[in-house]
Amino acid sequence: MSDALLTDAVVPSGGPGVTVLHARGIGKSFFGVKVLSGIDLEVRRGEVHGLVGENGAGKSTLMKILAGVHVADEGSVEFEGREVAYTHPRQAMDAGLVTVFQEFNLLPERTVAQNVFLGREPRRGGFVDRAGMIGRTRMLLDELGVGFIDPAARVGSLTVAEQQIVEIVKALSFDARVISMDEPTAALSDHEVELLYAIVRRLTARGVAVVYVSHRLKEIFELCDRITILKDGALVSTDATADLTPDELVRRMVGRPIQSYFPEAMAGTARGDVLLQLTGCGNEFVDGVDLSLHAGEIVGVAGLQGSGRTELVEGVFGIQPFTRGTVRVDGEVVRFTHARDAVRAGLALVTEDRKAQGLALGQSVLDNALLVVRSVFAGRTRAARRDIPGILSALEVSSRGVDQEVRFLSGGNQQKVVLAKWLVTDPRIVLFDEPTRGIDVGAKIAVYQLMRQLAAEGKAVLMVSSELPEVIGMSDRILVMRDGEPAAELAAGAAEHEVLAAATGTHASAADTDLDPRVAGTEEER
Amino acid sequence: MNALRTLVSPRGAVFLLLIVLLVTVTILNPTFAEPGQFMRYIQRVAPVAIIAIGQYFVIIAGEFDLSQGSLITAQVIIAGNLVGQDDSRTVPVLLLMLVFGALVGLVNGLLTTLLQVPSFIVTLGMMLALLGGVMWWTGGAATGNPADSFRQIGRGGIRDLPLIDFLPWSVLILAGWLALGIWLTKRPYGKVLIALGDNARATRYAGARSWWITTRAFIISSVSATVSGVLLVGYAGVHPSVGRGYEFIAITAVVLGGVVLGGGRGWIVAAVAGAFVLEALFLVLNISGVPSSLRDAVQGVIIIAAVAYSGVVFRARRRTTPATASPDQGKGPDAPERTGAHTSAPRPALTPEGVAETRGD
Amino acid sequence: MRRSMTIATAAVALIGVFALAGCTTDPTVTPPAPSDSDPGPSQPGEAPANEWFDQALFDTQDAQRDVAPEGPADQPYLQYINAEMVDTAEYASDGAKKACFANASISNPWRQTGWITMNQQLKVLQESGAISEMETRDAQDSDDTQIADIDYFIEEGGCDVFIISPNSTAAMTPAVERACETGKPVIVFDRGVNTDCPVTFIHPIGGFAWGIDTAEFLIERLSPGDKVVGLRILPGVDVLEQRWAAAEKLFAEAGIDAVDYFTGADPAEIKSIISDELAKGEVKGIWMDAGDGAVAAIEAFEDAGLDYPVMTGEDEMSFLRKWKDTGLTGLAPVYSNFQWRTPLLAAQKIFAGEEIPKEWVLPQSPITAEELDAYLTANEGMPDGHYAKFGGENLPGFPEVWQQRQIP
Amino acid sequence: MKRMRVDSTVIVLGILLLTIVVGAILVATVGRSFFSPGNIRDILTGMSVLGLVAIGQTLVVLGASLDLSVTYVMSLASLIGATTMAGNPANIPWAVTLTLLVCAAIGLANGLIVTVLKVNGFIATLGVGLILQGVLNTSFQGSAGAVPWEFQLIGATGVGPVPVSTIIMLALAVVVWFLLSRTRTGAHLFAVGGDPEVARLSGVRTRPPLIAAHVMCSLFAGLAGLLLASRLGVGSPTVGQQGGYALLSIAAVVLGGTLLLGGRGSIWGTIGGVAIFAVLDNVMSVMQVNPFLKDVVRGIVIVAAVAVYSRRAVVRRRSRFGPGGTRTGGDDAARAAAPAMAAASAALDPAVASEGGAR
Repeated sequence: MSDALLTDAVVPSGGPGVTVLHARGIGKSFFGVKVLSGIDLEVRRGEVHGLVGENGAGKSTLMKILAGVHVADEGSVEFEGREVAYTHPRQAMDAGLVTVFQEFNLLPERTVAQNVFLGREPRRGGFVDRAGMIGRTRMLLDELGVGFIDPAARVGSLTVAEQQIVEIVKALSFDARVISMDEPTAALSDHEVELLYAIVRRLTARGVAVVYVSHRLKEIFELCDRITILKDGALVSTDATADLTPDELVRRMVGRPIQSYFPEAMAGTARGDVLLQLTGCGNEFVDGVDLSLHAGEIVGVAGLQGSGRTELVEGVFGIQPFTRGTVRVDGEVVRFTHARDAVRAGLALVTEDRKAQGLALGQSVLDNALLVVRSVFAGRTRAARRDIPGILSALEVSSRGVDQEVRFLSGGNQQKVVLAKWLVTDPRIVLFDEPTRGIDVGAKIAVYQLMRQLAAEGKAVLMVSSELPEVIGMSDRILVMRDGEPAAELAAGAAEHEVLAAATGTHASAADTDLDPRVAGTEEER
Repeated sequence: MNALRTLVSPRGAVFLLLIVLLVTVTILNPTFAEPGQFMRYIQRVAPVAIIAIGQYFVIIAGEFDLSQGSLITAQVIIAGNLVGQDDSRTVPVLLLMLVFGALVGLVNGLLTTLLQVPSFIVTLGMMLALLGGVMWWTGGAATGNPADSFRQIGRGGIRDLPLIDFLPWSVLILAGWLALGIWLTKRPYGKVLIALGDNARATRYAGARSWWITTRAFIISSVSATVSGVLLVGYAGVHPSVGRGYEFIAITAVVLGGVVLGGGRGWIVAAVAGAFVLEALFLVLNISGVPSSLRDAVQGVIIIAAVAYSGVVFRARRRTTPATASPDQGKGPDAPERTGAHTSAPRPALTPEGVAETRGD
Repeated sequence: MRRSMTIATAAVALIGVFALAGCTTDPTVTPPAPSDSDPGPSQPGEAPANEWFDQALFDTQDAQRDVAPEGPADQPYLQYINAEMVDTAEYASDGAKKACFANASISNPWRQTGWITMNQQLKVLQESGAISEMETRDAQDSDDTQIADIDYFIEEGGCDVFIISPNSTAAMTPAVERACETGKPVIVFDRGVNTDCPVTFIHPIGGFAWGIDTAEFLIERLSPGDKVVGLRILPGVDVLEQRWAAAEKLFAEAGIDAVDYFTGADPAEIKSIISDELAKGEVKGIWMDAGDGAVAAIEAFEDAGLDYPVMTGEDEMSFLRKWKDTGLTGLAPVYSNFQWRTPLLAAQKIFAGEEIPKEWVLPQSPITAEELDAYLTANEGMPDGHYAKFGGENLPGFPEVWQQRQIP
Repeated sequence: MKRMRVDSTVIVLGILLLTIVVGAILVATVGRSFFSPGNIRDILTGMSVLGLVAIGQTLVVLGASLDLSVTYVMSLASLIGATTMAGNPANIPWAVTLTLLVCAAIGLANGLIVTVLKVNGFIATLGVGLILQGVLNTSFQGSAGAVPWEFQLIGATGVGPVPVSTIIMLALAVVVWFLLSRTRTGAHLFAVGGDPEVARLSGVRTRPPLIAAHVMCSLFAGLAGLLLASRLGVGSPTVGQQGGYALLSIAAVVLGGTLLLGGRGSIWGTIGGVAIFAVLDNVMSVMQVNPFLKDVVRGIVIVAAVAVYSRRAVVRRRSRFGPGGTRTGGDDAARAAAPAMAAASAALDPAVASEGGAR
């Protein structure tokens, strides 16, 4: 690994536009399920190559293969002309192919410099050259134009954007020729996104290739030179950004007409009275939330990553209680300060991160399914235990018996167990946070059917989702959040770009279909 | 076949070890097999087994309770001082001791959950403060052994029964306490407690009041220590060194029982078996004439070997099992085959080594 | 392949632990092969030649047992045996003096009783103007702390006299020598040190005498081949080790089958040990190097439904009372608790310039069955942890202070 | 831009100062001066043995493990040292080397059992401790060996009020602090203790740092044992147990701000924790507090001190609208970053700035 600093002089061999990374016919399957098949990806020097696709399209698996976290079952990868097959992330990094994952690989308790050089601390006279390390890190930071970050600061004290920059600097310290970024702007505010653009442009100007994975179409069009589209683990197309319009991109991403994918509202679903009423609710994460949720209704909550959607449902549920505004259930004012109060009032929350917030992996399917009842309605455990098998088979959970540990189930089945856990309490208001993230299509359909059934039974459903087709396909009404505040409320069947426009703050008239990112000014920030 | 396979699995290893040790003791000293003698052995294990039950609840919640030993010493001296020779005061003092035990557990629990001080440190502080406090209050020695009626609990029993000529009360109390413990692990509280040890956040999001659940585990642990103290007053009498170091014995017993430090995994019956193993080991070493100075060394080796065995085997088994995950990976939206949750028809093909994972409720 | 490699490294680690531990044993993990377990004449204890056995000291203490102590009969704490007096004229000076006491600990009932008595003695001397005050530092059973305590007294204490109850003999020697160098009188009591620089060393006759009294008592009432179980609280303390060394020798000579166990003074452990021994075979006699847990040993016999053994305990009230209730043939050896009064009185004598013994050997006579009742009535109402020969009957606060056990 | 970060080491030193102030006042009421040479010496002597053990324990706790065998390692070290020296000053170098070699081997055994056999540190070192206890009881009857006068000097003398042993302890603390911050193994120990997965992904081998930590821990316990031998003049099979150094050293380490879960901690925090205990004991001894009450006070102080900063350990999500909110410009880090970021992006790429329209 050359220690030479990243200066303009160092332009890797071959002029701009030469292929630096070429993956051919990549295939991968987990537990016998084909997750990727026949993927070709060709990345050129100095290019920003967009990689888009719905949730579960296989984007992150492809990136993990390039990063050396997983090994491809089929196909080959050529990096700078040599065929490579990395089995450990460090091999890829040393070779110059570095990935910045969504959840950062950083140690909060250590300084920026210590994180950047973790595992390969530079030495002088046998000891870690601390001054040299800090100096090198400062130089890299200055290279990127982010000199305001202090290399000796504790990473835990930095903002999310700054932490991301540290990951990028770490990549640069490997003298990376290809840097792939997974959802880099997820939790960034506007000016932080601006800075990321500038950094990416500076990288490409130096000949570094950037693989850019994002849901935010606006960014894809503003930054990327070429865009590869994946769908259901297969390659759809690779085109220059100029030859592609947002609508065409969305159509290719989603592929099939939206309606057929999402079940229709069941017969007899009537919109009843208001079950949940939020007026002016807010806390340190969200502000000014007004929402009324009617029985038999599915309200979708859309918005970019980090726009406060999770904080909204956690506010309703009492995990991050609201400090302002009033919450009414069945018309009566309530104050939830603990999840227990919400569950008692008939609410349920299917959380975003199944493994961290939803399941006790070491316990059996039955114990997980009964967790809420045992925690809040201990008396009804015996009755619930009788209902569980019925609920599980209704959701078609397939496991080696009720006693099998949840750790051994597939993602889809685990999510079904979480659903069962809440259904057995017969909730009246069900909140979903990214209910179908990372689960197989079969399980997705089961979730959608369940939502329709709940609505049919006169229950109220609030669904947070980053998948625009899902939000549009399932919601009777769509609340769009931006930067912690409600940005707009759209009727059912709204077009994707309308939702996108509200989510990103770029106001596009309904008629104007092609959203030209370069022209559209941004609404004056309040 | 299935039972043998469980025996070999880490959860069952402790029973295998117990059987081996008991057989050895019987070989070394045939009289051990007499019912009366075996009852005495259980009587001796009862105090350690009962605090192991208490420690089990704390450890599956992912915590430690180092204050059990000092609490036993304190309760023993309290009993000696407050009961004295007056039989009528036996019951009131017993109640007072149980209340005091519950109070100590409550303080341990609240300091751990609300002040968020690691339980290792909270119970270490409690260990020092409790012992110091009682010794200061009583000047180091109790006025004397309490009245016989009090000591009967730990010493006496039902004599000349047909088969087993002597059934000590402490065996009944242990059986009762274990039954209570098993019942509790099946109750919602027990299930939520072990879920809390496995994933504290998921349990909080499910609406459980985590601080109250963990605090109750500490109360169970301290009350168990109190019951154990009552038995020790009967069995051994009142002395400031009664109970010294029992918390480490309890933790060792629970870990020998396959319970994982850090919480979320472990079976109460195996934890109690761990206590029986330690006492059986003490017996074997005593009877086989191993020089007393060497006993600790052998005990150390066996503890490490037993825990290492379950650690290595458990890890190896966990790596292979995901590959044989359930067969529901339906490709397209075709209806995945219906395996009723109840009729978990075993799939020989898919679970080659099929170590039965049934939880021995 | 990986797993077998893990197992191999683990094996190496375990062997490494044993090899380095240099222990002579090969602790077979599987239970030891069942050697014949009938209680044949197993060899006494572990190391054949007991390091602690000192023939010369054994003989002197054996002789001292029969010497009539000089000094006032009703004040055993002032009596001495075969004393070689030393002149303390150089220290003579009047006025109340400040005493500094470095105590090993008060962590067992014997020391707690003595500590209460010492404080009552202090009150008497304060009223009589001999001692102004006594500053005490408690080492809580730690040699290192006691050395720091003594050094603190030397620098900060402003002491006129040092009173030291050493935590252990060899470790305290350097510190005591530093105290002597201050020129102030140094009084050592209870456990000795390997230096004769202190003005006086106050102690009862000693461990060997205890061993002889108890062993002879048992040997007279048992026959060769009878089994005696020796219960010892902890290894390494010279006072206790000498008791067992003497007894072990006499038992061997008399053909008594004696085996010893370390109990950590935990009654539960004692009861388990005795129950195991009773399960193995008949136990005729119980020998103890300290009275802690004596009652538990007796109760083991009761629980097993066997008749009581011949037993030697200590003059702790719990043993005396149990001995009285059960009527077993027993003896209560005594390690004169009243010695806790002597150091302060010796200090008074030193400042008065009176002669005091260089090695102040206090009388040490066991309580026999005949004297049992007398001592029981004298110590009526005392807690179980109290010691009969505490010698504080004529001190102020008797008996309440000892009954309530108010530890200053 | 750097906010004044009040990390736990600063708080520990704050608590220490508080203890000293309160101690000085209490000691004055008894008519003694807290800062007299004899008193300072007593405090510093009290720090040296526990300090050495606590330094070693800090390394192990940093790696999210524990060492309960230190008490027995200390006793064994004092015996091996004293018996090998056998009163002859010429033997000192060899005695010290042999002792430290044996201790390092014990540490290696601890490390291998924890990392290879995957046995939890608590149980592994508890077991090894029992093994050592067996060795001690078998091989040694009572105190043994003799420490020549030259070696006793280390324990007995001092430079003014500061004992030589404390100087050695503090010097070794500097060495360990240096090793911890300036060697790769040190950096990797923090990483393995903090998040083994992140460490592994960055190519760090997760076993060696923890094994090294266990070896160092036993080495330092050995040094403490030798220091005790020097002070006692003889080796003793119970010197470690007398001080209860295993649990006390863990308490001192946690009191010093090191997280029991690993990943964060500092040698100087631990030295602060050890100092707090030493001052506490000294004040209580000077005031002749009943020894049983001493334990009560120690227990309460341990829990209270750790409670002071344990609540801050939890990493919070970035707030937007509250006092520290990014949107309300409250979050000083974000606020401080905003202009710099805007300026940086403008400076970097003039084309973008103009195009992006008024911000």
